[in-house]
Amino acid sequence: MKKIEAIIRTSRFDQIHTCVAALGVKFLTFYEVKGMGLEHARLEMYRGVPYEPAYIPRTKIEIVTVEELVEPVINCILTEGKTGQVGDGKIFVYDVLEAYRVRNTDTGEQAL
Amino acid sequence: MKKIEAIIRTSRFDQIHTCVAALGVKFLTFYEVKGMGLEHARLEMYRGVPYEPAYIPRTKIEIVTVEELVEPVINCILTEGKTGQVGDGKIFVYDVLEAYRVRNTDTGEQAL
Amino acid sequence: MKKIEAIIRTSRFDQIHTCVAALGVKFLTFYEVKGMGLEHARLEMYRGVPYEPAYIPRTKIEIVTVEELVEPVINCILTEGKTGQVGDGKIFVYDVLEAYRVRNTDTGEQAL
Amino acid sequence: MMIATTMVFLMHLGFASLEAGLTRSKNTVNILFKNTIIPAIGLLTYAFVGFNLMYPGAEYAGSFFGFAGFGLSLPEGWDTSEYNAGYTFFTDFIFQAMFAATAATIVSGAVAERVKLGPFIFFSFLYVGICYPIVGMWKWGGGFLNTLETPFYDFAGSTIVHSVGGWGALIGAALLGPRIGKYTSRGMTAIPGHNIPLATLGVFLLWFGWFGFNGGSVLSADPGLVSKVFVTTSMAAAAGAFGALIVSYLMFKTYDITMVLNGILAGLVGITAGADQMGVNSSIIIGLVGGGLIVLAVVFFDKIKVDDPVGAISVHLVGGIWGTLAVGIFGDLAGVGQFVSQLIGVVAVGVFCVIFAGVIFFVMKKTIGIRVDEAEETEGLDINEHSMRAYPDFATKD
Amino acid sequence: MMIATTMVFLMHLGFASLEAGLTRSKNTVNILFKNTIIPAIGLLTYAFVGFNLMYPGAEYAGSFFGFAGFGLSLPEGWDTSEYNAGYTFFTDFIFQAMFAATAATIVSGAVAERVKLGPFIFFSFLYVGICYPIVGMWKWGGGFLNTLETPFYDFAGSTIVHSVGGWGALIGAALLGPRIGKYTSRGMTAIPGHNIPLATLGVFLLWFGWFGFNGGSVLSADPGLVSKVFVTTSMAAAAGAFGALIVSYLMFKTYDITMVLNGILAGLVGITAGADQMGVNSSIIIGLVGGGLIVLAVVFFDKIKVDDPVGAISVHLVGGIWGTLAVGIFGDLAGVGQFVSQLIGVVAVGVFCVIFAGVIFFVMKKTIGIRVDEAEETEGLDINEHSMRAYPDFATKD
Amino acid sequence: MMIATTMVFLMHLGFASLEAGLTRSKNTVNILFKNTIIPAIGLLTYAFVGFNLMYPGAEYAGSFFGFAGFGLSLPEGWDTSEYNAGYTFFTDFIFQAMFAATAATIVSGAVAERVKLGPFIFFSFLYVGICYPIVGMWKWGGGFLNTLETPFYDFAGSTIVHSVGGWGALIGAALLGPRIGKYTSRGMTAIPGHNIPLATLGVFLLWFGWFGFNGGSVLSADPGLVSKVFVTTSMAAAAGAFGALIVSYLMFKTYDITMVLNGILAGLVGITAGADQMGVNSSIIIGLVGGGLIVLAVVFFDKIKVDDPVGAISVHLVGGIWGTLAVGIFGDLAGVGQFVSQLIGVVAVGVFCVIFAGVIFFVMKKTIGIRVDEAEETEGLDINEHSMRAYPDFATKD
Ligand SMILES: Nc1ncnc2c1ncn2[C@@H]1O[C@H](COP(=O)(O)OP(=O)(O)O)[C@@H](O)[C@H]1O
Ligand SMILES: Nc1ncnc2c1ncn2[C@@H]1O[C@H](COP(=O)(O)OP(=O)(O)O)[C@@H](O)[C@H]1O
Ligand SMILES: Nc1ncnc2c1ncn2[C@@H]1O[C@H](COP(=O)(O)OP(=O)(O)O)[C@@H](O)[C@H]1O
Repeated sequence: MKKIEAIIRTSRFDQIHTCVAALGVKFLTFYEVKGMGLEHARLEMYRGVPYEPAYIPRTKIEIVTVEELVEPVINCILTEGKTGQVGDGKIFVYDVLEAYRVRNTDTGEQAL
Repeated sequence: MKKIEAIIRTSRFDQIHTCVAALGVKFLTFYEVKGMGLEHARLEMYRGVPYEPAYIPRTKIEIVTVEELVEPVINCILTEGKTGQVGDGKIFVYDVLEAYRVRNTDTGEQAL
Repeated sequence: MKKIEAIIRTSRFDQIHTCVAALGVKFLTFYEVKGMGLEHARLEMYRGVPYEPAYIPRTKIEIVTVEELVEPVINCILTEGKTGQVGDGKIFVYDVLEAYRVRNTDTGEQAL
Repeated sequence: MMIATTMVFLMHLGFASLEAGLTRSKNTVNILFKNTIIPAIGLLTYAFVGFNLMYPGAEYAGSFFGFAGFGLSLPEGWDTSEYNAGYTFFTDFIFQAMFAATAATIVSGAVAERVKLGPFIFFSFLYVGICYPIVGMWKWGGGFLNTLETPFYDFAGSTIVHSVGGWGALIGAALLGPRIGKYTSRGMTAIPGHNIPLATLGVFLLWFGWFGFNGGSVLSADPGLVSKVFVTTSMAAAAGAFGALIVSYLMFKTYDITMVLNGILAGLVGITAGADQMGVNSSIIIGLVGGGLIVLAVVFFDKIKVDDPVGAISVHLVGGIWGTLAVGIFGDLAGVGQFVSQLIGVVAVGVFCVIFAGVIFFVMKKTIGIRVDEAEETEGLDINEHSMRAYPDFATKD
Repeated sequence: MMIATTMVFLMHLGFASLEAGLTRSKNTVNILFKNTIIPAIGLLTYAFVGFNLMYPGAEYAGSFFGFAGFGLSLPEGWDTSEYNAGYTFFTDFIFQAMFAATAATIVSGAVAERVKLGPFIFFSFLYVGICYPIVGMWKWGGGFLNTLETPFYDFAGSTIVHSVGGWGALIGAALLGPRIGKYTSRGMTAIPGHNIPLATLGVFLLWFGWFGFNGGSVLSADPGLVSKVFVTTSMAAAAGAFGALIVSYLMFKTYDITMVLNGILAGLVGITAGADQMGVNSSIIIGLVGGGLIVLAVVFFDKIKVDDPVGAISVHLVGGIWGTLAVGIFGDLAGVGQFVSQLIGVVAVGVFCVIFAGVIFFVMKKTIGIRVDEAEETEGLDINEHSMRAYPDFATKD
Repeated sequence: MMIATTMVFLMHLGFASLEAGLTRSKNTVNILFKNTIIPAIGLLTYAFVGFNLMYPGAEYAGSFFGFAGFGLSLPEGWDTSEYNAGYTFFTDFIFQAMFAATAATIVSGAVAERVKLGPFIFFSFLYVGICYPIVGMWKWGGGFLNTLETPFYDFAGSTIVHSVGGWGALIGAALLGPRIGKYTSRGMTAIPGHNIPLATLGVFLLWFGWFGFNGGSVLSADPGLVSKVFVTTSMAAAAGAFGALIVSYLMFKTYDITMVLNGILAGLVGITAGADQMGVNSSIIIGLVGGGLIVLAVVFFDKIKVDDPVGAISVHLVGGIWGTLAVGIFGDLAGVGQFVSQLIGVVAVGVFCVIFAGVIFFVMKKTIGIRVDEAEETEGLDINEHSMRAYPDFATKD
């Protein structure tokens, strides 16, 4: 079991979700995070003073999945998340020791 | 040291918190996340058009703890977080390499 | 590659960011989390009833970086994040198996 | 006086804003819904039965009850000032009708965040359509309070409007019980209102409307009296703000804006009974005392575990009683006889309203139920009763 | 009537609040901007051309078009009530000028969240400065609708103000197309408004303003008539709330506050044409039907995929037509001849406005474009057209 | 004029909304608190000392200072229109009293987000209770500005109300220093206001109130003059919106609604001095120039690092001076002599207010301190001075 964590453009979420769902990934968790990186936030302007918001809002997706699906999921994100512009985001993969489903105490790959 | 990450029903947070606190877990971090899974969000209705919110709001709890407490903590979540309905959530366990307490630079299990 | 996760005082974010940027860390992700720990939230008061907010708002920083930078980054956080008061936060270190840059499919340390 | 009518109309927006602002965002649509539909109920029932219950005509003078039939029938000369010195029949009707809903709007605040919508609307129909006009008739319709030896005096309704609402609020809040989590075994928790600017807006609009409420109640365009009433009204409101500020600062050591807002309302409610009888100084005293009293009342009702999210009982009931009695203590009518009459009025109205509201709420409680179930209350009434959220774009805390 | 003017002025705030409340927070600054600048446009163009287009003078009586020259020229006796029984030239002008912008404000709601700012402002100039006064002249300026055998009757503008706006809204919304994501292959999605308290505030302010709108349109201070108009206006609004509540509850099984709010407006728009001709009962019927109709209209326009975020077309066009025709069905003027005249008015205004708005929007669509590009729409107009956010401190959901 | 009073009252809500909207959500309760308590202070101090300082009576004509004693004493015939043609003593008093607090409300905006509550309230007492009425007496109380050879002219208070507030704002903001993070070594940052709809609401309410402010200042019910004032007021406001829009678009290449809102206010402040003296065209010019000027002023004050979160100095001081001088340039009084008198008035008031405000703020700064400490400012004044949050349910960005 691996955990795939991807920091993506919020605007690409729907496409990525559709792609991983097609692979049979039924579950995922996501939330808003703030990023600092190469991309610069677009300038906003208030009463004549331009300013750069301190960060870029991004979405982080977390998917825990079985080994076989790791590569296809990553490919989904790489393909569907890509615009080619600075700011497309990153993917990180971690090891997961154990998983449980709260509803019925399934464990391991059963629980995913 | 292990990190226990649980995605739970927001409504079960208090019960789970009480249970792990009784085990001597003094620290935990939590935040709102959005889930997609088997459970469906309840329909909302606006001006005659029913619609399903795009995700279900959930709470994610993170607890880093010593080996001995991993199982009791997981049991807390499994017991107190369970309603038996689709949507009860998942628990994942990860390895932690090192921990530091910022206040006094304690490290390792000392820091938890 | 390691992932450094730090739960810090929101008010120390700027100092820590400046410090790690000086080390050459170009990317980081952060978001608001809620903490429960030794520190107590300051009392608020509403219509004569004092109450303690249920949690303390904190910032969580995530930095994935190469081995060599792990220690300097941690030192930044320990130094700049410290006030000496209960509530300064924690740092946890995890292993990262793989990293990808979405924009150009770089992998490994290249992608950081 | 027609302009006064439109100003009184805005008070409903004031109530809606204040009550929505002082409660949680998960119940906001529910509160706005109630406060939008209640004025509509008020206008329609008042046309259908209320007006003729309240002003049944001279033959019922001195009595407790009279009814001149359903619907409105136009008297002779309705469209000229012959109807009454200075205003027409329709002016009279619409000015009164704008008031009518107030009795239910006040209750709405006290029962907020847990009352079932259907039963509450049913209650509003009865309270606004029947209870309020009967009480109003006692004084304004020439009923028994008006024919006491020293007639009971209530210029614009400290008792007849505000206490009526306040009693309903007290009974409703008491029979419903407190919101989940308000009084726990570990003590009392605060449940802060979600939008203080909205609450502030509400109080300013109420103050604005009060100029119409009190000014229009002169029931003539006598500029001397109207302007005096404006001054007494403003002074009492300003003093109410200070009264509440001082007492709340002494008690809580913090500058609590919600108390200042309640204090302003308490000053306004307090001056309402005698706005035309008071001088500048008495108005200030009435406001100061009213504002201070309200803070104590809020604390008191919390202590006896009557959970009133917006302070409606304190403001309208306590403030209304204070204002009514004050007519016997200060101003041109002051005197023991007057004080006793005032007391009679307060008690009579109290007994009637407590019984009226009590019976309705109690019967509903035992039959259809008046409180939403626990899950609904925890999740919020908006999503459960209205399938809708007040602020769907904003992220909320837990 | 001067006070009525100030109340009508507040309607612009009402529109701004309602439209901002019923749309998403990412487009709020844009909507507020439009609704702030439109009244300014209205006042200036009305002074420059509108007033003299609308009231060209007696020599154009019975015609379709007349123009008395640019700018305002003061008639004899402008500053005394000699100008006209009961009010001065400037009173007349400013009261009318406050109305003028309404035609564009209504359109603003229907085209919200996707229209380009520049073209919309250009449209507003033409529609408010030229289209509205020409139509107004047909009736109020003594034009052909006023000289029909049975003169067309439109007391305060169900057709001349509201339908004019409504037709523009229909054409604008249709030519723009729906917002991204509203009608997808998988069916219709809801795009909920972001701030229901703000929308509620807007409707209360509109109702308040309507007292000025209808009351002031009596164009005299006759208290009998003004007070009657206040009553009919209030009753129709209250009944509109119930009409919409009942129909929407039957159809959707939920208490939809946005429908109740729209229903109130529908009642108000509906009574506008005949506010001085109706009795209490007819007003209630007009309101009830209007309120119910609006719910059906909202569903209907959704079905034909005309995306109107705030329900402006349903309220102002459907409500306006209903109100205009109702003058031929209820009240003192009811009769076949009147009904036919009303129909003529509705159709004539409709044809003219559809052509006028259609040509402008169509030409702009083919040249400069009227719709923002997809990325801009998705990200929000605020950040793209105004480099600003309405609520920069609040975290928003995705 | 009594209705005008109630409209002026709503201006305080306008100020509260505007100032709260243009600042950060962590300081909202604090701003609302100030703007709620200030009108209360205004009403009470004006009754106690202000009115008799401002209108000490004929024996002080031509002088700098006069005082008719504490409290209000009723003159003969106070309750009839014998007191003065067209209005009663109490009407006069309450209309004036509603103004009084404005001087402090303006300051409140400029010192927002960093001033200590206690010292600011103390300042308000003195400024509203003493400084404002003394200046007012110079002109309206028959003082020396009124007895100049060509009397200084200030119809409704461009100088006497708005500049007084503006000077206080300038001194307060300058002595406090800028908010943390506004002007850093890396340049200037914007600190966006948290609620643009609230700010918009505020400006519409101010405009609404201005009809009362300027209309009521006719001090008679002459409909010709009042209606003219309504027209000039509206035209100046509309033109102010365009003036600001044009200049800000040219300078910043974006449609900045906050500038348009400020421009409207600038137009209103500008026309205030000569609302009864101007024609339609001059009003438009005054508004246009005022609106444009304000944008330059905002940029200028930012450049000299006087941090004014809401633009109060630009609007009220710069706009007030412009409007006062404009009386010497346009309209019925235009002429060199008048211009010089206007200049004298501007300078005299400026010198007095700068000294008055300067001394109070300076002494407080050196003793009790006028600024909250750094941690408090960063965390927000709401939680520190009021232990409360304005929007406890909403998640906020960092
Ligand atoms: N090493 C890292 N650790 C944590 N977050 C990172 C890291 N690298 C990138 N991110 C996150 O990914 C986002 C995308 O970075 P971006 O500047 O777009 O990079 P690129 O254009 O190279 O893909 C950043 O805003 C940040 O939130
Ligand atoms: N493999 C996974 N990776 C990431 N998040 C998951 C995963 N499985 C479940 N979740 C999270 O847990 C939540 C609970 O899932 P749910 O549909 O309730 O499952 P079940 O009913 O089987 O317990 C989901 O909404 C999602 O946020
Ligand atoms: N073992 C842990 N697992 C998860 N979160 C933790 C853990 N320890 C601390 N935290 C987080 O760090 C925050 C800081 O804790 P705090 O009470 O300030 O500790 P200290 O004063 O010892 O540094 C907590 O609020 C919590 O969010």
